[in-house]
Amino acid sequence: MADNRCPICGSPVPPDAEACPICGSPLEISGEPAEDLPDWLKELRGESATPADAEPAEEVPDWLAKIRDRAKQDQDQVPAGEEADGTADWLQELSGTAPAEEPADRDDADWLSRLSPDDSAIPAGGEEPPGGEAGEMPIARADDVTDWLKQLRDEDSGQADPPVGLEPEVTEPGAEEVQPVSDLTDWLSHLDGETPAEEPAAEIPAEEPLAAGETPDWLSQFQPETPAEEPAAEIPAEETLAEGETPDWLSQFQPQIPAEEEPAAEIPAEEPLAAGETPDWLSQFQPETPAEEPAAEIPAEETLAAGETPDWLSQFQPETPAEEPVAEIPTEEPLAEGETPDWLSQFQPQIPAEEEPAAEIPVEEPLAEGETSDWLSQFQPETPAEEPAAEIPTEEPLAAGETPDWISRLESSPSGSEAEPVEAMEPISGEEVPAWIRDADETQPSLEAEPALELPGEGELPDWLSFTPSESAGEAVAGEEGIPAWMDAPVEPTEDAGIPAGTPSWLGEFAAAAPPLSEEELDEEGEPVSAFVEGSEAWLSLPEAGHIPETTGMEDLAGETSLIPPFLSDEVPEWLGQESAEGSPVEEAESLPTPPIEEPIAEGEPSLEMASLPTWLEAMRPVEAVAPAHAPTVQEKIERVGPLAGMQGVLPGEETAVQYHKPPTYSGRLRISETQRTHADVLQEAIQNLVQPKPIAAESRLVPQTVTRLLVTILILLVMLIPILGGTRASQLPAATPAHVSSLFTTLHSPAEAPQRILLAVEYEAGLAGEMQIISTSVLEDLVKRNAQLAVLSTQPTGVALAESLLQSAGVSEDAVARLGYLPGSELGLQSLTQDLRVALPSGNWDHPLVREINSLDDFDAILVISSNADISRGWLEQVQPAITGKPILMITSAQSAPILQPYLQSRQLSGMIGGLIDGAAYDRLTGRTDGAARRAWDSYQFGLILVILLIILGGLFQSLARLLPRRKPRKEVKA
Amino acid sequence: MNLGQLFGLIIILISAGLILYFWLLDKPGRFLRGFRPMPGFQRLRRAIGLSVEQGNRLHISLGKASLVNPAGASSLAALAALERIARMSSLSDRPPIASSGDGALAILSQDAMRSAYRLSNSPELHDPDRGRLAGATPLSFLAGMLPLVHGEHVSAHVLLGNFGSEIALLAEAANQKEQFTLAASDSLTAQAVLYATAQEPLIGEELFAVSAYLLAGPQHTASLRVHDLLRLGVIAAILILVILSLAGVL
Amino acid sequence: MNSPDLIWTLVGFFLTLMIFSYIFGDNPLFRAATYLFVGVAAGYTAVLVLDQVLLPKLLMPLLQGTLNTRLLILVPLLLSLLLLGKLTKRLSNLGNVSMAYIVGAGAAVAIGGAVMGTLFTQVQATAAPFNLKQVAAAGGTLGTVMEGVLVLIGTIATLAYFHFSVQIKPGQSPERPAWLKTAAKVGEVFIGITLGALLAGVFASSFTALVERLSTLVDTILRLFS
Amino acid sequence: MRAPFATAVAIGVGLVILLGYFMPIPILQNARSLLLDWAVILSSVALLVAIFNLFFVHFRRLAAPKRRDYYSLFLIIGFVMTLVIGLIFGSTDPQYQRVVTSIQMPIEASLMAILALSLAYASLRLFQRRSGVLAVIFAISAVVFLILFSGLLSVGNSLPLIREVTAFLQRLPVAGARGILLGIALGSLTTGLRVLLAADRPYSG
Repeated sequence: MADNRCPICGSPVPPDAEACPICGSPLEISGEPAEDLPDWLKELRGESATPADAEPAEEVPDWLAKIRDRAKQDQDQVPAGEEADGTADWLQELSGTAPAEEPADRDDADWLSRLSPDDSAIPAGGEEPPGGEAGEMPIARADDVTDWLKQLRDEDSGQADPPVGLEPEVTEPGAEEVQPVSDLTDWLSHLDGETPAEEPAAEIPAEEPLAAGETPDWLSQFQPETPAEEPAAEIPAEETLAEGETPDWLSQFQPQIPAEEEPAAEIPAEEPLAAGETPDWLSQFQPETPAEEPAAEIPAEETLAAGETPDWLSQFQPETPAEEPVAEIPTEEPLAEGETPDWLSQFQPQIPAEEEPAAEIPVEEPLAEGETSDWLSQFQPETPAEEPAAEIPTEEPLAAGETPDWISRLESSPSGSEAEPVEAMEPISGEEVPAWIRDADETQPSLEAEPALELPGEGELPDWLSFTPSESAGEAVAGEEGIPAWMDAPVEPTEDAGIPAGTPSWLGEFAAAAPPLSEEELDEEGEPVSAFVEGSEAWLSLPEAGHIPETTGMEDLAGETSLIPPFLSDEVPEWLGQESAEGSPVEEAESLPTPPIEEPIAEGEPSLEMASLPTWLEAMRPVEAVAPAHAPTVQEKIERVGPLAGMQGVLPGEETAVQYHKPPTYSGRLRISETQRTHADVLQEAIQNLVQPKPIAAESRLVPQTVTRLLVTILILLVMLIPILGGTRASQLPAATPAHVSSLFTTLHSPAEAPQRILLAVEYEAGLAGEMQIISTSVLEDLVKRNAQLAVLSTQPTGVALAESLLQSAGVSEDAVARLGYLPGSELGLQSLTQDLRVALPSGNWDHPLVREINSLDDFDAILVISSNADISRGWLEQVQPAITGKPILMITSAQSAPILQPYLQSRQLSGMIGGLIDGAAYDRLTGRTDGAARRAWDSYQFGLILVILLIILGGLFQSLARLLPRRKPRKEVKA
Repeated sequence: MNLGQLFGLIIILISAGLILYFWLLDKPGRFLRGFRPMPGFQRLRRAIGLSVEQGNRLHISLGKASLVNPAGASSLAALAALERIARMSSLSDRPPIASSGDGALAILSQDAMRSAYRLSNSPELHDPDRGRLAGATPLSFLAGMLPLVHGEHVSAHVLLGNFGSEIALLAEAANQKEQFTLAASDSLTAQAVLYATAQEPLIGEELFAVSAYLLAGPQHTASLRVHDLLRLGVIAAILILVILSLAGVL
Repeated sequence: MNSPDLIWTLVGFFLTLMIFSYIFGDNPLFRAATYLFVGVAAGYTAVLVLDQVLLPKLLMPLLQGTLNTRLLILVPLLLSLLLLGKLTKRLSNLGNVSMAYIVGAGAAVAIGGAVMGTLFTQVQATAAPFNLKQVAAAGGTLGTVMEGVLVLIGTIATLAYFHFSVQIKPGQSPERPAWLKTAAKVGEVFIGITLGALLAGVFASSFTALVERLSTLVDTILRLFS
Repeated sequence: MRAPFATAVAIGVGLVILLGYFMPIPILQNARSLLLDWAVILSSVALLVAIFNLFFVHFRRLAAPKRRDYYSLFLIIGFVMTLVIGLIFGSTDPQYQRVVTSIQMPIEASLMAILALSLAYASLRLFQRRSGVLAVIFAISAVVFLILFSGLLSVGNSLPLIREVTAFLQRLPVAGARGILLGIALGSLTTGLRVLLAADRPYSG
């Protein structure tokens, strides 16, 4: 992947782009796109895995997965964009999310699993189908996913739909393509503070999961170190995580919250701020942002809340003495006890003293973005000096939104004017991915090959730790210049070098830290997922921490984590959250102490509302109200921000000091306009009935299933074997002959014009050959008796062979039957049968005297179809019957398709029928057979059916009784 | 051309036009339009998510209907759903398996999954062996699917398409293993047995709504809406015919 | 009976037992039998396709057909060759055209079948009982008409049951029009009746198969020991 | 968009066949039957391809270094033997057809027999999974029709009333079946149209 540049303009190009996003010049893809990105990470993995069975194919996913994940979710979003069903859908999802519907051990996996559908759907808000379509285009229609330019051109090719220019697409394709970035961000964010901040604005909808996906990543970095994981690998992944994860953040908190009263007090203030403050810190930007900006901003701010929580969290870690987590774990989490020693021991060898900080590094990095943005947003008024820094997070989106303008100028697609701002993000995203990685490669070729090896944790780590604020500042500058660097082709290696060099080092840290883990899990494939799952869990739990001080305090913290995450992550509006709160006994069953549930939700609410609103507004906004206007404002700022800017905050500099000074108090109240509120209400009402969880009664296990099953089986077998063994003739055959049976008989044997030349179609499968032979043998015998001439064909592969055994059992003589063979194409074959008999049956024995002068279906006197399959029978009646004039079609069919053929009996399309054993028995009786095949089978058949009737009735009674009885344990309610 | 053919052609042209309109030109009205909630899909999405999280497989069975016969429509509908589901679960460590009882269908299932992977930026993960012909005859098709229940880490079965009554064996086996089953078939017999055995049976034409309910794309939503309009049309036609017959006009 | 018959009978006998072992859950015997079955079925189908479809429809015309037929047959021949590309991962894209052909044809067949095969016939059949003249001519009674009414209601209600679209209006939960809702309720009843009847049919069929199997087993045993 | 040529082929073939259905123009009719004939050939080839693919899959499974599936051996043996013998003797050879009557038939019939047992057990637990009008009607109807199929009523069938009732009951499912069939036909129509409108291109790989 080292050289993923446009040959023409030399600008970086998304790994799997087919044309240069900048100059639009086509490139041929070099190597497998996806391969490129991961392969250096692959090394890391390979490092963490025992080289022995590192299966790239399997490991790559584990981090690439996130990228794919996003891609997938985008595609989800797109259709989700389709009007209400989209909405309904994600809400349905939410409804799934809100209540705790999973058994305790499952629940995290459960809500996680919901994540993907959810965020896929969240954008659904109210985008029009065209929006959806346009969004779909790059994915579903265009040749290349990331190549949005080509996609624009494609629109002429008819695939595209006119309204591409419409507002919805504006968000859509943008969202689509930004994804890769966001995924990169997942772990990149450890280096680059902005990225998460800019994502949200960029792709409003998808940012939520992104945040989810992101933080976990670094949290999960800790996980692998705890050997406790490996055994868990076999157990359903998330279970391990549920426990394995909690101690992690707990250990980060418990210690320092008592320790640092101040920050603790501070944090909560910050959290709601993100949500609550939005309007007025937005208002600070009003001058430079266009009218509709708020819509775009709110989510942006929102994610700050989300994305940044971990950051300020990470704040503590430096402050907490290195030992604390370790010290805490045993007391906190039983499960952790086992691991703590190993956990430590994992480190001791490699990083004598630094292991704690080492662990933090990824954590500290993201801090920057959350920090600056946040406290700035608070202090804007007092400290104008910070202004520039303040803009960083908020401008980013604009930057993103804006860049397209110049790109689009190059491309200048007709309808695209509004579309560009966001669509253009793809190129950005596209570039970003390869761009900085390439930088890494250039600056340190070693990286691409074997980062973890080249820069072993020990070697790298110290520098990292030794960062002084000044250094980190320097890095930040580098980062800021970094942006233009990768935006316009040439890249300053030295500057960006810091990042990639850094990343692998700490990644390698953990990689190195966890040899056993990967070995076992990777080949079991359990690991990748687990890292993912536990990560998100971790992240979700983190924001909770934010509320701690505001709510009761330490002890709540534990419980909240187990409860809130889904809601936060899924942005369940408060009214939903309430429900879920009640509906979540299972989650309470989680190992942790359970707190008052409403608290957290109340907390969660503002931010939640926030996020659901913008999508709404998106839908409601007039089309022209899209963002090109605010592009310029960003243009000048863009220089300042870059992947590195986040480094600024990495180490607690004076800013952090400032920030921790006074805990301002913010109202958690959401400031939204009346229209917004009404929209929310509409939405709420609209989906109310979609959010009802559908409990499924746990199947009562009074007796183990297998036993019941066996009993039933043996009972049936006994009942049916007795008559067979005893040869009894206890029950009497049906007294009366059904009309359709007698009409079949008369049609075949009416003395007047008994059909002589009969086309016999043997259409049954071997499975029902038993039944069909039993009920059709008698009929054939009768035909043989009066020397009818048979021409046999079958559209069933096995039919030809089965016909033989049937003819044998009926004693049909060789010269009385002509074999026309196999008719391919089932119903189609039947059609061709009506057109040209001989062409349709090329392999038929047409020289046989019986069929020599037969050229069309009309030359037969009657058609007798022996079929077990209703579709084939219908084929004969719908395709063939109309084509033959006045010749009867008769059917011998299995009981299971008899009911379906009733209508054709009524409409006289079918002249007569024997349906199932009962009719067969009737025919036997009609033809005076006292001991035909049907008669022999009759007893056990009847006994068996009677037994089934009893079973159904008993089962019904038993169940209705069970329902009437009050359910003893609520846990019996298993929810899917 | 006789009257029937004329009517047929008109119906087809109208439906085609409607689909195109809803697909490409329709703007959302003042009211949100949606589809009635079907809990089955909610649970399906969750089952997919779970299988991804747990690294379990998803088994999608496309039925046994040959494409070139009237029942083939069910196979086409199943294919559309397959691509969508494969996309939704493409990042699972154990990607989904598609089984079919017809040759062309098996090949198409491979294609559908390939495009699903392509769309999720991971073409290298596509393994054509995951789109299999389970068996060449109806019952061998079933026999070929049964091992999926008892091995291969399958956690959910999505049975879409044309089946025979034998499919109940699979659904019942999945129940024993407490694996999720969502089943929809165009065959009445299969619907009957699946209603008795599958966890989430879809009835009748709900099979053709699956792709739209899984948000496979605006064209699917569009065609489902047209489907609804046509249904109203058919009801109207029946009533008119009845009235005309009663009036003795026909 | 002669020895080949005996052998085949025994084969059938043991295969039956192996399948019946599924009563006790999945087990090696059952698996072996099913795998064998899948293989045999596939092999037989392959032979049948080669022997009765491709040979007469593809090869014979090519070898012995007139120039015209030979030229015509080249198209499916080419498409078939492309289709073979699907056997390899690299060439599989070649086959896309052939698959497109099949899909296109299938779609057309489905449409044609649906419109001409089902829509028209079923709609007409529903209205038929109300054509009093014909009913009378066919010896129908008032009962026939009453039944027609019932079927009419059932058909319409069943159709209504499936209606998917709903409108979501502010202040209301998404709902279908009232008449559709009531119709859907009625439709549920008719659907229940139909599916129940079909289930009963399946029971009848499969129990007949069970009886046949059991009696075959018994017969074989008796034959062996007598 | 992907596979433009394939899409063109699909639409073209589809339209010709469709028009052949509805337009009594001889050329169209002939073209239609020709195209359909080719379609049958092609789907047969596709079946062959899929069958060989199936064979290779199991061959690989058998050869797989880890988690090798020994049952695949049975499949391979069954397949190869049936294929070879069939190619030698031809599909119509009576001895060869013993393969079907003596191997496939017993197995398939046994599977159906097992189905009977599974269904019986499932019906015992029917109400554990289902509730509501549909489920109740379903169960009742199943019982009623089982009674019909079991011939219990036919004892009194000599009474005209019972005969009437029985006949009526047997025609009752028609209503629901017709509704479902109509709905499925509509679904097939829209699904087919999606393909002909290139809105759905399963072949695009």
